[in-house]
Amino acid sequence: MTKVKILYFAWVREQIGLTEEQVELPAEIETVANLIDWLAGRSDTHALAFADRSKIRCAIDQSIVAQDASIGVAKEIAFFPPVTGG
Amino acid sequence: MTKVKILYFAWVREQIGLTEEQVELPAEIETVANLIDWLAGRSDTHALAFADRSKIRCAIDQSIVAQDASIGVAKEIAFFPPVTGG
Amino acid sequence: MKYVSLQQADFDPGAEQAKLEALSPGAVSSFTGLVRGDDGISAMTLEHYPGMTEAALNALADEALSRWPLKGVVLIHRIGRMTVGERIVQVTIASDHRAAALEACAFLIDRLKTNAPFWKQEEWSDGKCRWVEAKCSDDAAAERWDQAAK
Amino acid sequence: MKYVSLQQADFDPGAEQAKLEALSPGAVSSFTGLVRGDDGISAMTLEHYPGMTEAALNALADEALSRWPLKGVVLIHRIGRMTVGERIVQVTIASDHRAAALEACAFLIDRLKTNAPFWKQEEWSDGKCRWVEAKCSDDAAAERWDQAAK
Repeated sequence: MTKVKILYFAWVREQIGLTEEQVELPAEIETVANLIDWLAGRSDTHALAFADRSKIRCAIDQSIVAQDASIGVAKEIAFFPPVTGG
Repeated sequence: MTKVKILYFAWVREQIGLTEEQVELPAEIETVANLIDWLAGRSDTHALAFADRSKIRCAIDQSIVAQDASIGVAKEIAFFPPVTGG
Repeated sequence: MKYVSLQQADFDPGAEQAKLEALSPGAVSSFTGLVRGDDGISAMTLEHYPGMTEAALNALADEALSRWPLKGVVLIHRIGRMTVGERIVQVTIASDHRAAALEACAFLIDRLKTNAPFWKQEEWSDGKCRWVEAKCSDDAAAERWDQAAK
Repeated sequence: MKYVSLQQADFDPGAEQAKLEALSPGAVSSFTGLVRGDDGISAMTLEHYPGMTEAALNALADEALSRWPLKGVVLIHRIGRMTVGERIVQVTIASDHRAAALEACAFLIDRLKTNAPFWKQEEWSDGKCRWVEAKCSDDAAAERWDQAAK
């Protein structure tokens, strides 16, 4: 079990109803996709937020990664919609 | 014979030593190239200014034209180097 | 010279221009993005990822400085709530070269849309809110700089 | 909104920016060209073709307005003698569209170099003077807009 801080932004944050949560990751969770599956099972609002994964972006320790990326020794993992700055 | 105002700019003006001159064009002068030949014969400084015709640009009545352009009923013809604004 | 700022407060494009003119460049280019009142929008709120955003803005400014011969780069992005007509983002570039100044300015604006963790929420006068969706055209505009680098 | 000016006096880029921001656009882009002190140059004198220059500047501004969806175009070009560090030319564009603002600004700067009857003479502190020669790269930069129109 590894302790990881999960952050949520924009409508992902609103749907889940949390800005962040501390989780204990089971060892079998290797990729971002595994983590999304696991998080989606935590509550109905998590399930709703992660329903359409094509709209979910992820950053591990503040670097954007694809959903097949390995989590490794991440300390902070963030989920959010595609960015719209500028 | 047609009366035409000839204008000179930048180093063309400096070499000829005139900002403008009024000339009476002989009827056989049809194109800008003919006019350059004729002007080059007016003085040594005219000949010097028009020595390298690849460096001469022309505007007839304030529109840039090529050296094979017909003079037509032009009232104002200007000679100058390639432009360097901006 | 590099100046990157993430801030709630408004900024003054003329003051940034003056700073970069003081570097004695041949060219200063700039871009200012403002909140538009399209479809009756009354305000816009910009959320961001603290820490990552500052790093992303600095990385973009550094990339511009490494790709073009620039004398100065200013990159200011506001966060929080802004009403229609307010400024959101400012890019100002100083270079001795006209093309470098224009290209670096376009590069930063295109990449800001896709490479920095900002999310915009539009707000109407009746209190309705809507998250702005990312546009494919923004990805295309940002990607042309990848092509250009090859 | 179109503002075209050929003038001896200096101008204020910040004031032009403010005028265009007042049109409630989504984007304002700008470019300022300044006299550089390359090779020890101390000043620059801009000669022009009175009458034709004003017409050429207006035609360029009109072309930008017809090619892009713009809310405002400012085009200011100075004439006469300017010392190192002084402003020569200003283009400021307002549009609701980021790409239109950036492209129209680059278009006007590129075309100004090749389509308006200005001639620059550089001056050194020892009194030596030299007419600036036109560059092939300027023609290429201006011509890309002909290609883009096809």
